[in-house]
Amino acid sequence: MSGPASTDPRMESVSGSVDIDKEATAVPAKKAGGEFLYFALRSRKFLFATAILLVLVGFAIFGPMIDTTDPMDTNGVQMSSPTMDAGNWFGTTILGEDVFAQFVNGLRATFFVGLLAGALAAFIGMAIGFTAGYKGGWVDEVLNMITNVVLVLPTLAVLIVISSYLKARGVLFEAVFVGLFSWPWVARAIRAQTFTLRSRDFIDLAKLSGRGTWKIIIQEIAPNMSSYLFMVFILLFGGAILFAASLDFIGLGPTGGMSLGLMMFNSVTYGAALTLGLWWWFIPPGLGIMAIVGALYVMNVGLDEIFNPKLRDI
Amino acid sequence: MSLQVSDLRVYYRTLAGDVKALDGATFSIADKEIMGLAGESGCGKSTLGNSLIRLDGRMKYVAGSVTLDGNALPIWDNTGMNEFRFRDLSVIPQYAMSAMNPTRKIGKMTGELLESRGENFAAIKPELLRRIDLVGLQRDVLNLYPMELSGGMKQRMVMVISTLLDPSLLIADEITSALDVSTQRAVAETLVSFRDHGFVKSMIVITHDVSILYQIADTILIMYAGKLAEKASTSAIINRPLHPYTRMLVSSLPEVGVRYADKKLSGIPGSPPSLLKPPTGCRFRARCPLAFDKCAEEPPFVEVDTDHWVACWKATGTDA
Amino acid sequence: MEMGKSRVIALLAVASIVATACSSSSGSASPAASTGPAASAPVASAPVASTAAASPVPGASPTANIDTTVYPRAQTLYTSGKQWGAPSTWNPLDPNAAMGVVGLQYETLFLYDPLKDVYTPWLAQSGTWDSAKTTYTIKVRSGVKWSDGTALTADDVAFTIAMAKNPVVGSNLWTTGGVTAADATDASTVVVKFTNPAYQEWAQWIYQNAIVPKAIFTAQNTADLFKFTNANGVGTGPYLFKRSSDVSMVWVKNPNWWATAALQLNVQPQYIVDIVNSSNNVALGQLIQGGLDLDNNYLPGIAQVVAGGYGITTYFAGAPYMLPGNTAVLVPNTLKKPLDDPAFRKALAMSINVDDIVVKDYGNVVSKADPTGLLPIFSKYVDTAQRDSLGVSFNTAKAKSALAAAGYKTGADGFVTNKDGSAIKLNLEVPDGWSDWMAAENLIAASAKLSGININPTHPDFNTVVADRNRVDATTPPKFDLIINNDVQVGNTPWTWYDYVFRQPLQVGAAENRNFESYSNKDAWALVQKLDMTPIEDLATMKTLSSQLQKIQLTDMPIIPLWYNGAWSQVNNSVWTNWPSDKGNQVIPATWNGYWQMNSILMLTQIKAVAKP
Amino acid sequence: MRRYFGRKLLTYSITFFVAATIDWMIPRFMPGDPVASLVAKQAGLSSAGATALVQYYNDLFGFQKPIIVQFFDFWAKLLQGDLGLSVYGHGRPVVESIMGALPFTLALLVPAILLSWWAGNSFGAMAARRKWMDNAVLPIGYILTATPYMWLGIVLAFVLGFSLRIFPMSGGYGFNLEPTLSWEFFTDLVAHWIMPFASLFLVMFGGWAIGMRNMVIYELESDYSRYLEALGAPQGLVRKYAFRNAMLPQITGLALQLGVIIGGQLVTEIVFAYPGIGSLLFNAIKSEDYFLLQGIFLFIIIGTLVANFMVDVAYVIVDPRTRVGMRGGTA
Repeated sequence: MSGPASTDPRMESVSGSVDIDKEATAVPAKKAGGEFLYFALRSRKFLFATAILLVLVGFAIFGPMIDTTDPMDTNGVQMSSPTMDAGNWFGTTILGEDVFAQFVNGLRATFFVGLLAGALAAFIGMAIGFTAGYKGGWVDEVLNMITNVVLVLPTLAVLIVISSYLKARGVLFEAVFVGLFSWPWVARAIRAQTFTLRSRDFIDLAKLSGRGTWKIIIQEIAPNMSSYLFMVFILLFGGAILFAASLDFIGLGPTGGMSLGLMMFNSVTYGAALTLGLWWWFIPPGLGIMAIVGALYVMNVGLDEIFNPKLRDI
Repeated sequence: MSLQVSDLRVYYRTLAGDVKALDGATFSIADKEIMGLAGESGCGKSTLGNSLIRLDGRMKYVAGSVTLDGNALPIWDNTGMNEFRFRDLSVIPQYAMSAMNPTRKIGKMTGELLESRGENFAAIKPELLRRIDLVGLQRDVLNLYPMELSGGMKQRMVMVISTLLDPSLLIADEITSALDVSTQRAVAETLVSFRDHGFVKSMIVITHDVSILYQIADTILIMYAGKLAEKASTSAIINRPLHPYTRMLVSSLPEVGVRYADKKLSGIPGSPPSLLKPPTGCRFRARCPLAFDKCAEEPPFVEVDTDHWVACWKATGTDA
Repeated sequence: MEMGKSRVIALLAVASIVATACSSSSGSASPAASTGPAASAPVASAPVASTAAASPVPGASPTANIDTTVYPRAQTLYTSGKQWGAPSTWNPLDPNAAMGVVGLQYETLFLYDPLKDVYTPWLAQSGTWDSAKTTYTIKVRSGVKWSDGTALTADDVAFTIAMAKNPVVGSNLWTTGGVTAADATDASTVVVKFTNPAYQEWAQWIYQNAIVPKAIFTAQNTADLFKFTNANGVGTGPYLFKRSSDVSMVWVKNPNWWATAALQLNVQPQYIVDIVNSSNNVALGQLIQGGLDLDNNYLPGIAQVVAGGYGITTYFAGAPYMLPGNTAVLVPNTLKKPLDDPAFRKALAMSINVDDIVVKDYGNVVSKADPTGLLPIFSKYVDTAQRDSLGVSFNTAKAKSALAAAGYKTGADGFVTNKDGSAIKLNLEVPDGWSDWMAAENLIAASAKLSGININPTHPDFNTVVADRNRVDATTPPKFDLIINNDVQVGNTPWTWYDYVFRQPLQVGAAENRNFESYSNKDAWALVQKLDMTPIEDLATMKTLSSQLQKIQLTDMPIIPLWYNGAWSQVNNSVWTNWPSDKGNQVIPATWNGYWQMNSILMLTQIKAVAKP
Repeated sequence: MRRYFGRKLLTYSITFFVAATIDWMIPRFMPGDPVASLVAKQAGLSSAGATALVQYYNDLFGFQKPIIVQFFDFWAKLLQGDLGLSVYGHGRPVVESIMGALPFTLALLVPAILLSWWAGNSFGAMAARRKWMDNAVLPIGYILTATPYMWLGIVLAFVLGFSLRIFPMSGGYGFNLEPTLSWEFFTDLVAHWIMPFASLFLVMFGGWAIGMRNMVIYELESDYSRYLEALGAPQGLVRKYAFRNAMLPQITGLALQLGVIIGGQLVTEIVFAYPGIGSLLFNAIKSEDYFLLQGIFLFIIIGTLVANFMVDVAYVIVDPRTRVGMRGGTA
């Protein structure tokens, strides 16, 4: 098992949304941000996804404040189905743990992992992608090699080795780890994009003006694909969450701490939730992940349509 | 009279609303005429060019008529237009570099295209090869993939393909913009030679590079903010421009080759108005040094001299 | 339309499995297309829905049955719990031998009933000490045949005892055990000579160790003994090896089992299918849906299941549901401050609310341990008066005062500090994923906190726990502060328990499995050895010695007994009934190694098939 | 061409070396000592018995040899296809365990990948063509592709297995059967195979469908499509080109997704206790059988590399541009 890749092959293809044809939409010269907002507020997909995410983020932030029970606390009634009474909205596990408390705390961890891992992967992917694409030559060769190696490296094996040096694996560790293994496809894609930009005359101009590689990358190339980069991050975010969930489910999740993946793992492998019919234990975490990741993907399409006039549906 | 366009209005639908990119164009092109179509980015020249051949997804036909050699073109009807395309009017697109399917050999693709139009490829092939020679390409380009050709070669290939069925009208959209100066020349001359060989009857050459039009255009049509500003013979436009915008455009003409994309119009302060909600009256008013109260009314596009049309109160006289 | 295509591929795929599965399956699986029975079975419900409809008549000769490819549900017993990972060896001398190798296939001289403390002659007709108690004479039962048809002789027994000399076997019979000779004096008599016999361990040996056929094992009696996996071996027991795969193993009834004639014992199941453990979920699913008759895993929430009307029962109808199987103890590292101080250890013992663990963590499927730590079966060795006076129980107040009295002052954070004022923070380690213990350690920490003892519950990987637990050498203290351990199983003698607690000298390295707390007490160890050297009939001496050892244990508190882990066992009554229970047949319903010969084998003769064929 | 594959092979061999070395470290760089853990799991051993067992295992696994020697032994054995002995299997050859599990894994994985890829692409292409289908495929696709593999499995097992009892909830085939070439065994296999296959298939299907749909839309927007339309080419031709080109990134996608797919395979097998590599891995992790883990990972590594290579080859076959690149044409 290796890092997650984009579910959206477009992100691999060079077409992307770099070429916005100005002629087509002679929108009055607004600021990019303003324009973004302008269309964002008119994209049903984007708004829908954002709404869902906001709700879940709300749960993750305020949930633990509302329900302060320790998700591992076994003091509750065992295997009680959901009721209206406070602290039992989602029922309890086989050990009497509060499923709601586990869910909201799990959401936190899940978002945390997604964000951190996504950001880390995006960063590495960009660094490598830009350098490879811009420098080309042997630098490109080497970086390409590294990318391919990481792409097929058995992530689990590495995880087991690394975790063996740690007394316990935390959520932070998981996030960093997932991030470290999710970037290869990004690097590839960005390399390709950079390739196409590298030859444009405004880059030559920048070169002539004697600016340094990184200055050019940051000031000229990156802005030209800012929208694309943002979408890449969104996809990484979702991918990381799914990846982390799988790790949890194989039993390599954080030791201690709670996550949606762990909830599923516990409910099935330890709690026998299926055969005891404790659906309220394993349904919420899966739905949660599905909602988050689904929303992220839909948001990605929305953004695509926002950034790329060719796709704006009327 | 090869092409007649009257009061053509084509808007862009965007989430923001309709962009009135082409807001009432009336002009005509004679047989053998090569008409240059010039203006700043976003003035609607490409919209005009495209609308004649194919309205893409976000273009909306609003009003006006187009007749080519006497037949009215149903430009609002994508499928209805098909029978005219390629045979009667054709295009060399802005994106000629990427106009050919990257995963098909050029010959195969051309063949499939022709067959799909009910032409007999075998019958046409000799002529195809002759024209390939003419534009100075190797005959075996037909066995190559587009990526194996240089930019200039691709462009010439596209020119050959587009004109293969001897269309009456050819629309060449910004075909020189991506090229270096010397190639621009070559391409321009090729266009003329196409007309002289009778591959095409008449031509619309869309560019923001007026200088290139010197060499090839018989007449020049200047557009501004979705409206026609002035149309006249090339010499007239250069030597006796009437519209203040044309004057500035011409006066600020740089030496051949440099493109407006690179440098702002030095002479003209300000930028074109939004075509979402264009101002009433003359759309150039805001930037016009000669603007006066009359300009609050929209100036008509009238023939002030033989084959010299202009839309400006100053030129037509306030009493008109 | 893609479904059509998928079906094709599905079939291809499946076909490939069949091919490999067949080729890989060991044992006497015959490719002969089976006749009738299961053809009618609904696909979906296998193995749930029984194919009993047309099953071979009972007593049909095994040769007839060997060819079946479907085990008739009504005649098949499905078990699970012993086997972690695919069965890998059927060598009865290997402690990792597959489920039932010792008990179902190979047998011991005696059976031992831990519930009644009775030895039953099995392969032995009798076993007697001479008056001097230095010579033990075994009369081998006549009429016992190996499954290859040859007779069991005294030679086999003598040879098996002699094999204990092989270091690989890992027995101390010929060293501290005191055996000096073991000879077959005639076809049915073996005379074993001793000097300073360890009676207790010998008594253990005669029911724990399987007799193996000399003819086959002579060649194997080398340093590579364990490399001999002995699949489809030759035994005397009621079952024969049929086949094994990565996920299950099948025993088929031995029609010529000696006990049928000799003792009128008849094992009921024609087949025993033992399923390799996977997740609790799968196990419980199979049990509830009737795919599993006897499960020997710890299944959380089993109390609710028993109440849930699934037809699942346990040994006791109510709490504690299970017979006690071993004692879970809190092991302090007595080489570290402050755990080197008996007073502190006592206070620690007082600070732990075990009842809380029993109820909240285990839902009453376990019970609180006796302060002596001895399993209920050894209750006769408990000096109750002494226990009640010396033994401690959960009492926060007493714990606090005890700490104060011992000179442990409470620091600013409310936790007691070392006498030198340094902070106390004890790491309690249990293996990650052992959920019931992880819950337990949290409860322990919580209740110790009330008494001002700072315990930090952690759960690293199992390997780390073992690494922290084991001594590198006799002097350097091991890394851990506190661990939970439950290594001592049900057996015939309290000696095992005291050997576990007081073992001297301290073992080191990977082989360490006694006295994890590193508690050194010469007197105690002397008593333990004395107990080992006490004949099992001499109950009085055994009691006195135990009492003395209990005194030391209760005063010095080298380890802290917590609760009795159950001999986990839950059964489904839909196919087989008359399972062991406190009301009925009182044997431990367990399939683990070592339990079959503790009378569990009798369970197979007692259960009744529901569907009369 | 040779240069291209030469480079690929180089990458793969480097990867293999790195991965295999990391893999080799697993059992040896664990905290503590696998043998100790193994003995620790043997409750009720006499102390003499424990000592003997330790001795035996140490000889068996060769932990006493110097580390570097162990490393070379590892490679020597590996090249002979020997993946060592399973600690938890008490010296059972790892290869044996893997070979027992492999057919089950392949029987799930191969059909699931191929069918979902095929079905996903066809549906995605259709969706890009018809609005009403798009409205159906898009949301379904996104829901499916956002679903964690194990969760879909859990839900299927709960509904179809536990509640409705249509399919068996776990295992590869009924324990009441012996693997023989008989009809009932065969049908039983299928019954056990359906649900895990379905959960793999569905999730992947969603991904491919979405991907294809988006790709086709992009291709239909692309310059060459616009040019064809400007020259009045019928929709048939335009689509033909668009689909063909849209397929290419889907092939690369296959390679990039492989890691995720394998992950999905593992968790799915765990949910259904399907006796494939995944369950084997899970048990190996639970029981800290690092030699088995090592073997399984080596297997996954090799599998991934082979699959990647096959994708490379496939890509060269379908995308002329790569061939041109190899011909050294002006790119």
